Amino acid sequence: MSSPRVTRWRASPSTGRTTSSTSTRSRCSPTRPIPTPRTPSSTSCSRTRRAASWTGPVSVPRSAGRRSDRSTPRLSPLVWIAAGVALALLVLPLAALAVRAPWAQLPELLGRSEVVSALTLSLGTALLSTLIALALGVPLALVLARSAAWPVVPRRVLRALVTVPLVLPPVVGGVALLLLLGRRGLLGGPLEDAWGVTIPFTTTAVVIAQVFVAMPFLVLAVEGAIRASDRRFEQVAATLGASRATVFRRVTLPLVAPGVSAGAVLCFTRALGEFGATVTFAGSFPGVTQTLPIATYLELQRDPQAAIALSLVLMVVSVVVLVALRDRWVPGTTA
Amino acid sequence: MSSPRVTRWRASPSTGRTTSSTSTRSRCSPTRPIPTPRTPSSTSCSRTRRAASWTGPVSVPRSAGRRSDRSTPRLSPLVWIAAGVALALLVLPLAALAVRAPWAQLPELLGRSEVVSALTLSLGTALLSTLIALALGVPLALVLARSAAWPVVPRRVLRALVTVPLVLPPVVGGVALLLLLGRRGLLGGPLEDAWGVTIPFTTTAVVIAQVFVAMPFLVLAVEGAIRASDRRFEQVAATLGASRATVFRRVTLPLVAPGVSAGAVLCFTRALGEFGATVTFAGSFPGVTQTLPIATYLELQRDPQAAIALSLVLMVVSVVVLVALRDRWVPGTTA
Amino acid sequence: AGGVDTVPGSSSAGTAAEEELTGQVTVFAAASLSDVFGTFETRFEELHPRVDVLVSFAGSSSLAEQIRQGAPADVFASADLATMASVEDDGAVSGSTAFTSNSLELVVPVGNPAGVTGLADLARSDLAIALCAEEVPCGAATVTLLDAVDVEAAPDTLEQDVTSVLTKVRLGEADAGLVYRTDVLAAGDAVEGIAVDGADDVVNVYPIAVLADAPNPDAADAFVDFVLSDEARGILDGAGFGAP
Amino acid sequence: MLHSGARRVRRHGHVRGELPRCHADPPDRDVSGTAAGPASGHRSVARPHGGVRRRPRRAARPLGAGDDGVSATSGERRGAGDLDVHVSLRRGSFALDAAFLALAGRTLAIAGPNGAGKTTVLECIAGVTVADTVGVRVGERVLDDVGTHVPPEARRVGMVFQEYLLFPHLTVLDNVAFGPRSTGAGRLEARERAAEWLHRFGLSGLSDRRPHRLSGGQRQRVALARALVTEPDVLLLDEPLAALDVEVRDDVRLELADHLADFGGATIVVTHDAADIRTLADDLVILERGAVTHDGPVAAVFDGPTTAYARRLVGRAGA
Amino acid sequence: MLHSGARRVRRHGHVRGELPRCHADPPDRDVSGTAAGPASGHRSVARPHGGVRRRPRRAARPLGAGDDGVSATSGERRGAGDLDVHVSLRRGSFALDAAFLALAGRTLAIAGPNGAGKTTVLECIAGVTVADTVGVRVGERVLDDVGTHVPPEARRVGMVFQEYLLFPHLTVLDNVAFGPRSTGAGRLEARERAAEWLHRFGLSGLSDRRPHRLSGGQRQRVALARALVTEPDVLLLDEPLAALDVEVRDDVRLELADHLADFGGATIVVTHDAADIRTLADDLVILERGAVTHDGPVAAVFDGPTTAYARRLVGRAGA
Ligand SMILES: Nc1ncnc2c1ncn2[C@@H]1O[C@H](COP(=O)(O)OP(=O)(O)OP(=O)(O)O)[C@@H](O)[C@H]1O
Ligand SMILES: Nc1ncnc2c1ncn2[C@@H]1O[C@H](COP(=O)(O)OP(=O)(O)OP(=O)(O)O)[C@@H](O)[C@H]1O
Ligand code: MOO
Ligand SMILES: [Mg+2]
Ligand SMILES: [Mg+2]
Repeated sequence: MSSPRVTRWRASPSTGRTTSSTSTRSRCSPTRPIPTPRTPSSTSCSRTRRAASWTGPVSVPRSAGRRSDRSTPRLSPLVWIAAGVALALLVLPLAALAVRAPWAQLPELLGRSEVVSALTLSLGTALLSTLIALALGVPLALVLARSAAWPVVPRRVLRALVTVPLVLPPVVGGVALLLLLGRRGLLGGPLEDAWGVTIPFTTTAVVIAQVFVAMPFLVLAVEGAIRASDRRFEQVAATLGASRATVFRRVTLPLVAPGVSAGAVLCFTRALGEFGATVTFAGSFPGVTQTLPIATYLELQRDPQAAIALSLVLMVVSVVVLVALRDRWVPGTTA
Repeated sequence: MSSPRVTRWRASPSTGRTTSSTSTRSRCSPTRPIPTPRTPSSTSCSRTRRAASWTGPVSVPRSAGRRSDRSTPRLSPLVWIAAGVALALLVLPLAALAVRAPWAQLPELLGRSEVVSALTLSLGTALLSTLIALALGVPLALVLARSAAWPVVPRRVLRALVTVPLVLPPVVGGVALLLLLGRRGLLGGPLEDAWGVTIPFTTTAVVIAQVFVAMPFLVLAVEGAIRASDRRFEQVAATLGASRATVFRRVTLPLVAPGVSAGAVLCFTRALGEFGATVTFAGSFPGVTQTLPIATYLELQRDPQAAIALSLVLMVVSVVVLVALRDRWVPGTTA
Repeated sequence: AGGVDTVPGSSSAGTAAEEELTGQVTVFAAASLSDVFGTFETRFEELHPRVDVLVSFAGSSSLAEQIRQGAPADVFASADLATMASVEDDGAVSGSTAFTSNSLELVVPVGNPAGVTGLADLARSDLAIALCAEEVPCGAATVTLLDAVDVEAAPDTLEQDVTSVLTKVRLGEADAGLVYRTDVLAAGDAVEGIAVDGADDVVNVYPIAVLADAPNPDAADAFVDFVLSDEARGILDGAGFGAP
Repeated sequence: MLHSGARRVRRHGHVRGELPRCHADPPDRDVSGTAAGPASGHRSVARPHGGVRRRPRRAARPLGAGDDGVSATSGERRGAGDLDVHVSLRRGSFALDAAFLALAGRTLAIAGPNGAGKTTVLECIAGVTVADTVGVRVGERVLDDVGTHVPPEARRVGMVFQEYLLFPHLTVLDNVAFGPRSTGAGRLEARERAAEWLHRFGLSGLSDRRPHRLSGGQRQRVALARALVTEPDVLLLDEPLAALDVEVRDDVRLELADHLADFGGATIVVTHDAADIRTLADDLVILERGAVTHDGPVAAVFDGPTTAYARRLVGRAGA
Repeated sequence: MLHSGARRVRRHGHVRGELPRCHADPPDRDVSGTAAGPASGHRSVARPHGGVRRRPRRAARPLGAGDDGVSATSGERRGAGDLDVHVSLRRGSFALDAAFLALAGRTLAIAGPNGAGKTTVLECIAGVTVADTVGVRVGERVLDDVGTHVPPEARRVGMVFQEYLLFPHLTVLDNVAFGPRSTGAGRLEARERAAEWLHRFGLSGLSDRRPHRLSGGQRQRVALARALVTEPDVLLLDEPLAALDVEVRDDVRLELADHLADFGGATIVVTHDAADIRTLADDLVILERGAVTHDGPVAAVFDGPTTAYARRLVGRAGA
């Protein structure tokens, strides 16, 4: 029923050619006279004529669908330049390291049982620490992000306190952990007296040290993401009958997934590279507390080339883990 | 003109008392008979009557305005518990440190010129590093966040590469910087040959080391925030005639301000606490390259108590800086 | 600082008792000892198959702090007397034994590009000089040595440990540095060592001790005995360590 | 719309009409405060429409904490689902002070100028805006009072927000299934119920889309479906049809009217559209600058509008 | 709306009306392709309305890259501001293929069912959706063609988005001042111009608010003001009045019509409301399932609607 109308209009250029200014119909019709036929001006109202004057968009190619969906990235050249410099600063040193690294030594190194056990320990503890940091840190981030209703001073001080472990030289952080959880520590003493539990120099201590050092990264990243997110979706979820836990799990978290993902990556990598606090609080017992960074540090005293090779192993492993895990953590937001 | 109508309805309970089921008017009117006058049921349609049955909400107290504006925080107890544990884990070790610290020694320590110069150097370089990281890292984050159109492999590898400096043991990071920018480094060699410029052992080297180590934190945090933000606002800005730079400055950045702020805090604190890469790449010379973490580490070997006091100084200074700066960076988002 | 027993083999450990040694010995050793103590561990476990030696390497002061905080260690081997003394002051150790020593040597990059010949070159301001910081053991030794030969050094950096100094020299960033002889030996061809006069007069002594709260005192005693034995002496000599 | 709109309503008038609706359920409520039959069941049978998709709604969901289940003595149920609201708060220079009653089984329209406080009132009822000076009750159940605040998730008050607020990370189907899932339904059942509502609103083909890939009108219908599928005790619709095209608008309006006829709880519809009011609502509250300036049956307002706004609304400004 | 709506339009008809508008500017365009006067100036004088706030729009802004400034030989300006659109793209199962012409100085309404592609077309014209198969021209200026894509900020095409998309971090005043600021105005001048538009839409009191503290209708008016203040060459309005209350809607519609009468460029209004079409538009395109099913002067559609949708739109469904 619609085609006749379209056809009628398609045929209308001829009626549009009238020069009479009194014709209301042609006045209000979008068709107008064509002065010079070959000029690609827009004065023709005929769809066919117009389509001919456009070189391209006549039919709908199947492949165009996907391309048309997204809009241009449109980043200014300045942004690209700055990003390039930043990337060079981060990547070139690694390239230099890779150029000078004793690649031939790698197979031998990777065959050593201490290296393998250190690598396993590092990956295991870093993953565990990240999971713990997620379980504890995301709620903390939530509380901090939603602290807008609190008085100003406690709110700011609380936020600043969370960042303090970032500032401490890691070795001092390790000392602080010893002072708290060591056998003579504020909590560690009573803990040992009551249950005979000692924490330092165990794999548990490695995890605690890593959580202490790495969790603030996660908390701050997630807090930033939560503060930037729209709270109204949570209200909607509540009106739909979702409990607080459901709202958190199915609305809050997915909405800040990119932030949580970024925070988890920060946390994981920081835990993987952690050295000072671990060696101070947990010691460096092969297989128990000697993580790969500690092994690297010790190797640096003995055989710097081997140490560089070990760092490369750490690098490659972390890149592989990140590339493999990342897009799985955030199914929707990364394409 | 509206008051008569209201008054009319206010007076309506009496007309509503009819029990005739055939009265269309009362059928459709929200007024209904009141069975037992003192029962606080909702059957009365009279505003005055209803107001009386409610204990509270009769008048509008001036002070209620501010309170009514916000909705309940509504965090589940589980969240509070987890957040509490997280906070305890982060803050208690610091408390233990503070308890055991030789507070009496502090004034003497703060009087020492090396300490003062180390503190000044630390703050200055960390701030400078943060500014540089902002200038370079935010564009990099933007490029990474907008890389959705790229092929999958380079995109993921690029992202992972940015995180690698986080994984490297800082000392190895320092070695990598030496291999690149040292006198015999890939770039440093030509640099010295051409212009006689050497970077190691200078304050510049301190800043470079800090940027190298701390910028990835900023990049990842900001990238997460940008990916979580709504791109349509940028499109609107463009239709309003804003250039790319303007869109970036006045729309993109403010919208991800919480993320940028979180990233800057991460970056600043990480730079402030940086030790391994700095000492390896820049060395440690009082007043030039010896930052407070390095001074603390050295003091730890001689006088652990004094070292703890120095860490406390670092902590307090960073808390003060953060509390003072933070809300200024992000004027709108933190109340 | 506490009294140091310089007589080797003073511990009383009967051969009969050694047969029954079991369990785990936890040894805290200075990071600069990691090479030799690695060998010690292997050898000791060969001698006492039912004993498991665990060695934790870290900076001496870090280990000392761990011990002060009640770390469940049996043996502590420090890189200098002062650190051991701080542990003794705390009551965690009653009496230690010096088991070896180390002395300083000039180190220069391969080919000695700056033409360094002796300690006097450390005063040249046109050179990049890396030294240990005064706060750490090797730095204390450096200060003593330079005072002894009356050289006013012009360092560009004061490093937190020997390894850092060595790294800078190895990569050619520093034209010269002062490190332990053992480190020069361990670095092999990567650097060149230049022996200096008077270095042997300024030695850094390494003490070892069984901790007062040692969970496995018998095995700990046996390990210390091993460290003080002639076999261990040979291993230490091979790594460049000097007599106690 | 316009003269055409008038036609449409008249057409609807033939089909379901306003007057029949007002007269249609005489036996309950009005006989006396104590002699009404089982409220919703009785009433919905009496309604002329909704026969096709009617469901035993109330039987599945007990009404309130105080009176669960349909008691044998039907007199007990009087006013059980009525919504009694008193909102009185300040937001900067804007002061809101409104009280009204929305009867169970009936639809109350709220109209009024922009910024009059309509959305604010709904948000208070839904519990997402909190103030000490808000009183909300459903039957005997106090949702808000001084010192009392039932959180939104425990209110069984459904709301369609003016800006839709579809969850951007969920598909259309999962958006609609969110409510049932949250209130205990299994994944399969929730999806089934969601699919049914999507079908009713002509959205079946869009189930797997994310909201950002929908048109404005499609979004609004999803928001409507999402609120309706939860089968709440009270239904709040904030301009639920504003983005719909003329055809769909009529269809959705009918669908909605049909559903509301079945619905035993109180419904509030905020709208600027007189056609919506006539088709959907029984009663009308006009809110102006935070105050109720009109409250009564729809017919009364259309018969004799008293304020300038009301006259504008019913179209007598020029008359 | 409804019968009331019809009254309202008739009232408007008295004031500015559709017919007078169509007849009102005979001298330009139609005389011949080469003999029109300086397009906008001439036309706006001829329009019955907008005398109060008229501004020398075109003089301040040269039209296109090809023909800047008002040339002495007025014949050069023929069709200079006309918007020529050909959109043809695919989004999953949805295929859009539409072409039409929006004349400078006139307002084209686009109506059509939900999901017909109205918003998509506008986004293509604004340049925020990109496809190789989109062609857009304003006069001689090619904005989109194969291999050509002028970025949105260089198009001078203003758009009111269906979801408003007010900048959440800026106050109402700064939201509206954003455009002028971005196109070179000083802070003071930009704010002044913004304040003027806020005043026109009755929003003066809200200047310092952030958008989240506005009601839905207030937001929509701010979005409208934000787009209008930039004085673009082409104006795209996506359901710009949907959230407005009856009173404000009439006022804003008048204000808008007033402005559009002055406006020398092409305007496209997407709306579901026949009253909007009659009051604001000269021409009407009906888009259904991605295709243009009707294109012509408004009066023609109302005289003889051809598709089911068009009949529904003009209210003859029941007739
Ligand atoms: N957070 C806030 N702070 C201060 N004032 C607010 C806030 N939110 C809303 N307001 C004001 O409260 C008044 C009521 O807003 P509300 O959204 O309830 O209006 P409404 O009746 O729904 O209007 P509309 O028809 O435009 O949707 C408005 O004048 C608005 O500007
Ligand atoms: N990103 C996308 N991917 C796939 N389909 C899309 C996408 N965005 C929109 N669509 C579909 O394209 C069609 C046109 O959408 P558009 O928003 O242009 O409709 P509209 O005419 O503006 O409708 P409304 O009146 O509801 O606003 C719709 O069917 C919609 O579902
Ligand atoms: O214990 Mo150290 O590593 O020689 O300072
Ligand atoms: Mg509203
Ligand atoms: Mg649309």
